[in-house]
Amino acid sequence: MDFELDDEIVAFAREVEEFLDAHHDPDVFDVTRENMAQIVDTPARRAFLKKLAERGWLGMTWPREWGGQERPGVYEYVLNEALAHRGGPQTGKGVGIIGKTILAHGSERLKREFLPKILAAEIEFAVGYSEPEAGSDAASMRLRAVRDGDGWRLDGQKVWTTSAHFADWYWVGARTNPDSKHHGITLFLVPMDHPGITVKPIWTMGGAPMGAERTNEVYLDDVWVSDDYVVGEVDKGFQYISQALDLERFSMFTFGPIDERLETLVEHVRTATVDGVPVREDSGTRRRLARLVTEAEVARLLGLRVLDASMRSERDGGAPPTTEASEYKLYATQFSQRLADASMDLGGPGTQLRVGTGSAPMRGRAESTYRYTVIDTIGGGTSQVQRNIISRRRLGLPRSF
Amino acid sequence: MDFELDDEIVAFAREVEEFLDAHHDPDVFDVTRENMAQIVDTPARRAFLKKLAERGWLGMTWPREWGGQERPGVYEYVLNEALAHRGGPQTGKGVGIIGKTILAHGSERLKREFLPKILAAEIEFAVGYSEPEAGSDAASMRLRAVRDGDGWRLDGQKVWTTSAHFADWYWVGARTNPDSKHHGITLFLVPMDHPGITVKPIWTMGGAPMGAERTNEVYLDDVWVSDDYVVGEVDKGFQYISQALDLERFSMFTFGPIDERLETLVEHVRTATVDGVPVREDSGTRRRLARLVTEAEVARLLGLRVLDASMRSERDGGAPPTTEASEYKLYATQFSQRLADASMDLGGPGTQLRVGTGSAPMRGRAESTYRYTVIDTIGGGTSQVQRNIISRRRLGLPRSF
Amino acid sequence: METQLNADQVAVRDMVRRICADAAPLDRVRALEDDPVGYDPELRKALAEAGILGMAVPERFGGSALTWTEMAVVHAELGRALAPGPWFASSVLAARLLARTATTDVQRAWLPGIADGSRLVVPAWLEPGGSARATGIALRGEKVPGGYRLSGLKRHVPCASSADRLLVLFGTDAGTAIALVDPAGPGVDLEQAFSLASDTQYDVRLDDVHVADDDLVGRPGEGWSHWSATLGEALAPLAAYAVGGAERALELTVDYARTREQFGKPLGAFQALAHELADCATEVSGAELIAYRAADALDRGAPEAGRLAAMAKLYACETFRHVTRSGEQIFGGVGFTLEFDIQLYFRRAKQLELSWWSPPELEDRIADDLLTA
Amino acid sequence: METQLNADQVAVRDMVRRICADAAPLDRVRALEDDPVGYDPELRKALAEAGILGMAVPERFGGSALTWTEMAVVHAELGRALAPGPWFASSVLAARLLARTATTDVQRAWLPGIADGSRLVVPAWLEPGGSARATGIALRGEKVPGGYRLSGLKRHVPCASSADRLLVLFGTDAGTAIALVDPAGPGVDLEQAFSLASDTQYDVRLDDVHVADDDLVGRPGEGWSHWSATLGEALAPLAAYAVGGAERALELTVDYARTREQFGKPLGAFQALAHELADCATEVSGAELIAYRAADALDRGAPEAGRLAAMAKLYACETFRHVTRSGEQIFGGVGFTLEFDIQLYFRRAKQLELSWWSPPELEDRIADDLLTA
Repeated sequence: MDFELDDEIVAFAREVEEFLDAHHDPDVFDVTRENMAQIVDTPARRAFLKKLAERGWLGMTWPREWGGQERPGVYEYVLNEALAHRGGPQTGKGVGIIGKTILAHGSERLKREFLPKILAAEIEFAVGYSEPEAGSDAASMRLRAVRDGDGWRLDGQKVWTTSAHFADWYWVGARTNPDSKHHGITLFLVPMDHPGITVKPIWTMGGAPMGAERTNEVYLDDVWVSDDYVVGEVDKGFQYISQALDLERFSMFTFGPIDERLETLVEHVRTATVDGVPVREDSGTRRRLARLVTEAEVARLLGLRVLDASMRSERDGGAPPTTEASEYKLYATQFSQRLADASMDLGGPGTQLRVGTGSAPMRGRAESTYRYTVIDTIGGGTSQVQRNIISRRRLGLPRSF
Repeated sequence: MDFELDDEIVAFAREVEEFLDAHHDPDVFDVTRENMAQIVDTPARRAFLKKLAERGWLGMTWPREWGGQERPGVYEYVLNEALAHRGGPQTGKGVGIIGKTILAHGSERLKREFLPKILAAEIEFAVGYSEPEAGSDAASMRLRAVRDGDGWRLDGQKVWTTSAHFADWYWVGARTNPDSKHHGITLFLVPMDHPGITVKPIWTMGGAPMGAERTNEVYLDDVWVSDDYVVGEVDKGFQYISQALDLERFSMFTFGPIDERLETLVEHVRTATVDGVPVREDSGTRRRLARLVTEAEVARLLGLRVLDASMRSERDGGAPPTTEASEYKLYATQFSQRLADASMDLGGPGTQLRVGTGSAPMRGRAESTYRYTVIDTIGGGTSQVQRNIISRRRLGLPRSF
Repeated sequence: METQLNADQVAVRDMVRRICADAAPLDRVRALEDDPVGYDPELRKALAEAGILGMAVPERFGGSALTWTEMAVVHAELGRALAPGPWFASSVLAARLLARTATTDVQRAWLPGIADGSRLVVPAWLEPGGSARATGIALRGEKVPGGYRLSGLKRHVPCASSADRLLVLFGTDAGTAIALVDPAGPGVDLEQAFSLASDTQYDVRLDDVHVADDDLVGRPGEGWSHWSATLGEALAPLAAYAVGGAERALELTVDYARTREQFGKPLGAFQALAHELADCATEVSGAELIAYRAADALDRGAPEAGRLAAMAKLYACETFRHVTRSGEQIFGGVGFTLEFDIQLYFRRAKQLELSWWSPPELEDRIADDLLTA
Repeated sequence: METQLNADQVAVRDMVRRICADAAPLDRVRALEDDPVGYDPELRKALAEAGILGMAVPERFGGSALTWTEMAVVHAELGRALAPGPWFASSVLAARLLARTATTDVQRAWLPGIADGSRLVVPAWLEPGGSARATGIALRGEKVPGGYRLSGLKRHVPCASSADRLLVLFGTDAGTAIALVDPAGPGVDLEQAFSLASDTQYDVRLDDVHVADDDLVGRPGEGWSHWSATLGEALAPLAAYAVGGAERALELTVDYARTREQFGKPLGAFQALAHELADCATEVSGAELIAYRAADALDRGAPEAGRLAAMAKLYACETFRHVTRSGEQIFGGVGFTLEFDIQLYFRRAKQLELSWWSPPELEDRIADDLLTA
C-alpha cells in the first residue's frame, strides 16, 4: 500500500502546473463551464491543445512506433487531472478511446491517416453510440449500415453527440448484422462535413446563461462509407466499444473538477461571514464539510485505484479494471451531486443566484454545479448500469435486469 | 382534511388512559420488551387481557350478533395504540385477523366454538404461515395436507411462529393442492398441544439479557385435522391470508412504541448534560431531533390515513387500503430504525450499554431498540415487498420481481 | 377525522387546476422563465376573479378569506403547474402581514387591490451576507422627523419591477421595522437577478429613501415578530406548493417509466427504479399529509400549528427535491435537456428548499419549540 | 503508488488470518460474548508468538515495531474474525502511549510484557456524563506528597478484570494527567458492564486510590495531548478493523444472496438487492483505501496523517454500520436469530462507530484541521 506518486511523476506534475500557469487564458480555462469545460469547441481551445501537442504531451502512452513515448498511464492521468482542475480542455477522445482503438484494431491505413493528426491536435472527433431507442443498452443500436459496393451505406439517427457541431470526424457505430445483438455492430469513421449528415442542436440545462450549452442529434441520410474507414473487423464494434468504455468511464469523469468545487466550497466556509459571524464557526456547517472532504478523499482514492489497476493490467496483460472503474464512476458522480447539493445549502439562499452573479456566494458556482451534475450519474453509463456491473462481475450475483 | 379524532373518540381515549393508569403493573407493561411487548405470553398478561374483555374492549368492531359492538375501527386503533405506547399486550390476532377471518369465512361451528372464547380472552393463537423455504413468498408454502377420511393429515415444518410455546390453538396454512400455487392453500385450526406437534425455540437478538426472547420452529408430524377445523373453503387459504395481511400490516406495526421511543429520546435531550453542559444546547443534536420529530409525525399521519381509509372502505364497501398500509409500514418501520440509530448517536458512547443499565443514557433503551428494530422492516412483509406492492398497485408499474 | 379533501376542497382544487391549465400551461411557464415581469396578466385576472388573490384578505376588504386548508389546496395546484407569479408573496405573505398589523387606512389602501388583482405588494426581506434570522437585517432606517430614511440592499425580491409596494424590513434603534416603499419612487434602484429556478426576482437598492411614519406597518421594534409569525404560518401553504410540485414530478416520471423501454422492457419493470419510485410515492403521501395537517392546525388555532408548519415546509421541500432528483435520474439524458419538463421541477425544487427559511433554520425553529416548551 | 497490499503485507495478512481461523473461529467469538475475561489464552499466545501483540512496541523492548500499514493489515484481520480481546487497547493504545511518553523505567516495566503476551495494559478514559473530549474527564487526582489520590468512576474499560494496569486519565490543577493504576489494588472496584457488542468491559470505581509520582505517564498537564495524539493515530488501524468487519459481513451477505431463493430465484437476482450490495461493495472498497491511505500517511509522517486517520475511522465505521444493516435486511428473519453470524457483525459495527470518538467528534477534528490550517 502506497498512495503517493513516484518522484518523477511528482516532477512531471509540477512541470504541468508551471506550463499551465504560463499559458493561463480565461478563454481556454473556464471552471464555470463545469462538465463541458473538457470539450475542445473553440479556436482558442484548439490552439491550446496544439501547444500541448508541441510539448509532446499528447499520446504519451502510445507506442514509440506511432509517435508515442510508451510512458505509463499515470502521465496522462496527471495531465488530464491538472487540466480538468482548471476547467481546461482535455486531451480527450482522440488520444484516448479512438486513438487506442485504432492502435489496437485499426488498419495500417487508418493508423497512418489518423494517428499523426491526433498527436498534432489537428483533428477533433465526435462519438456516435447513443440512439433515441438505445440509451443504457448500447448493444441495441439500430442505425443501419447496408453493404454497398466496396463500402457501406449508413442511415439513421444518433443522439447525445456533444461534439457534432465542431468535430471533424464522426466515430460512429452502426448495425451491420441485424441477427446478432452483440455481434452485429461495426465502427466507422465518417467526415463530419459529409453532405448526408445533419446536426441538430439539443439545448440543455447547462450553460451560463442557462441553456447556452448544447448537445446534438445527428441524422445520417444515405451516407456511403468506404471499407477503408471501417474500424477493425466488421461486426466487432460492440466489443471495441465495451473495451474502450472501461477506459472512458474513468477518463471522462476526472476527479479534478470535483476537487476544484470542493476547494471553492472550503474557501467559502473559511472566509465568508453571515450576519458578521464567520461561517466556519457554525458547527453544522463544519461537520457537513468534514464529511464532504472525507467522501472526496474516498472518491479520489477509488480513482487512484483504477489508475493503478489499469497500469498493472497494461504491464501484466491482465483484464482491464472494469469493476474498479465502475465503483469509481458510481461513487464519484454520486458524491459530485451530494457536493453540489451541500454547496447550495452551506452557501445559503444566495446560492440560488445564477453562476457569474458577483454578489452570490461562490460567485454562483453552487447553482451551475447543481444543474450540471445531474448528467454525471447518467452519461458514460448510468449509476444503475454501474451497479449492474459491480453486482455481476465483482460480487458474482446473477443478472438482475 | 381534518386530522383530529371526533369528540367521542377522544373521550374513549381518555377512558382508556384512565383504565391503564388504574391497572398499571410492571409485569404486564414493559416497554423494554420493545416489539415483543405486544404478545400475551405470561399469566399476568393473560389476566390483564381478561380485564379488557370484561370491560367490553375486545372485538369492539365485531357484529353484535357475535358479541361485538359494531363500533368503527378507530376504537380498536385507539386502544391498541394506548396499549402499545405503554409496552402492554395487544388485543391481537384473536379479535383481529383470526376472528375477522372466521367471521367472514368460517363455518357456524367454528364461529360458535371460537368467537366467544376470543371475546372472553380465553384463548391464544399462534399463526403458522412462514416456512423455511417460503419467506416473503407466502404462496410458496409447502407444508402438506393430504385428504384422509373426513379430514386432512398435515406434515411439514413452519418457522417464525412466535407464540407457539404458549398458544392454545394453531392457525396454520397447508398445501392442499400442489398444482396451483395461489389456489392450493387451506387454513386449519389445530390445538397446539396435539401430540404430533413439536415446538423448538429459535433464540433471537431480542431480549434483556440478550437472547432471552424467542420465536419458534414448529414441526407437524402426521397431524390429523377434521373437516370441522378447516377455515372457510378448501384451497382458498391464500386469499384469506392476503385479505387479513392488509389488516395485519397495519395493526402489527402500531405507532405507539415508536412514539414512546421518541419521547424517551426527547426527554433525554431535554434533561441530560454532558460535561455539565445541557445536551439540548448542541446545535447538531437539536437539528437532528427536529428532523426526527418531523418524520415521526409523517409516520403517524400515514398511519392515520390507513385508519381513515379502512373505516371508509368498511363503510362504503370499497377495497381495503392496501397501498396506504404498505406506505405506512414501509415508512414507519424504516423511520423506527433511523430513530434507533439516532438514539444511539445522540445519547453518546454510553448508549452501547445494555438495556436496564442504570447509568446508561435512557437506561439503555437505545441499545435494545437498535437490536429489535432490525425485524421491523422484515416481519409482516419486508420493505422490499411493500415497495413491490406500492410500485405495482399504486403506481401501475409492471411486475419487477 | 378525514385524511382526504372534502367536497368543498375538491371544488377549490378543481377550479384552480382548471385556471392553471388554461392560463399557465408549461409552455407559458417556459416563456416566462427569466422574464422581467414574471407573470401572465391572464393568469392574474383569472386568479383574481376566482377569489384566489384575495385568499388571505378579510371579506370586509373584498377578500375571500379562505381557510388555511383551502390556501394549501390552492398552493398545491400552483405548485403542480409551477404557475409563475408572486402570488404567494403578495396574496399570502403581504396580505397576511397587512391584515395582521397595518393600520386600517393602510389596509383599506392595499388589501382590496391585492384581492382584486389590481395591486401587488411583496416583501423585501433578505440581504447579501445576512441570514434569514432577525440578525440578518442590516439595512438601516435613520430616524428623521415624520419618518425614516432607508439605505441598503435587499435581495431575492419577487417581481419587484411590477410590484406597487415593497414591504421593506429594516433596522431602527427600537428594533426591526417594516415599511411600505414604492419601488418606482426616488432612490430605489432595481436590478433583475437570475436564479436556478428562473423565477423573477430583483436586487433592490435603497439610497436614502424617505418613508413616512404613515407608511410603517406595525410599530418599530415589532417588525421581526410580525414578519416571523406571518412567514411561520405561511409555511403551510408553501409546503403544499412543494407537495403539488413533487406530486406532478412523480407523475411525469412514472409515466415515463411505464413507457420508455431499455433492454427490452419498460424502465418501471427494473426493480431498482420501481423501488425508488415507491419510496418517492410514499414520501409524497407523507408530505401531503403533513402539509394539510399543518394547515388544519392553523385553522383550529392549535398551539402546535407553528411547529407543524415548519415541519411541513422542511419535509415537503426535501420530498420535492428528492423526487425531482430521482426523476432526473430515471429520465436519463433527456431529463437534462430543456425540452423535457422534469428539469423545470428539478430546478424549482432546490430553490424552494433554500427559500423562505432553509432546512437548518426550520430545524432550529422546530427544536426551539420542542425543547423550550 | 500501489493500491494493493504488497507481498510482505500479504504475508502478515495471511498469518493473522490463519491465527484467527485457528484460535478465534466464530464459535469462540460466540462463547466469549459477555465473558468476564473476554479473550482466549490460546489466541493471546498465538498473537504474542507471531509478534502481533508487540506490533507497536519498539524492538529494543522486545516488540516487532510494525509499520502503521502493517498494523492496519493486522486489524483488518482481527475485524474480519471479530477476534475477542483487548488487543487494540493494550497493544496499540497503551503500547503507543507508553512508548511515546513514559519514563524508560516504566517502559522497561511494561512494554516487554505487552509484547510477549504476559501483560495487559488498557486505558481507562471515559466517564458517565462526560464527553470524549478533554472536558469529559471529571475524575480528580488530589495532590499528596509523592503522588496523587484518585477518586471517581471510569466506564467502558476493556477487559479491566484481567488487565495488569489501567492507564487512568484524571484531572489535576495542572491539567490532565495519566497514571498507571493496578486494577487489583486497594480502592479499585470493578463491575462488569454489558454492551450491544457483548464485548468485555467494566465500570471502574476508584476510591481514594494512591498513585505514586513514578506511576505517572508523562507530565501532569500533558495528559490530554498525549492521549489525543495517541488515539488520533490509532484511528487508522481501528478503521482497518471496521473495514475487515464490513468486508466479511458483505461476503456473508453476498453468499446468502447467491443461494437463498425467493419467488423462484436467488435473492441476488432481485435488482433492488443486487444494487444495494453493489453500493455496499463500493463503500467497502472506499473504506479500505482510506484506512490504508491514513496508515501510509502515518508511516510517512505526513502532516495530513491525523486528519486522514479521523476521516478513515469516520468513513470505515459508517460503512461497517451500513453494510451490516443491509446484511440484516437481506438475511431477513434468520438474520435476527442468534444462530446466524450476521448479527455478530451488526451489533459490533454500531458500537465501534460510537467508540473511540463518535462521528461528531471525528467531524470536529477534521474540520478543526481543515479550517484552522
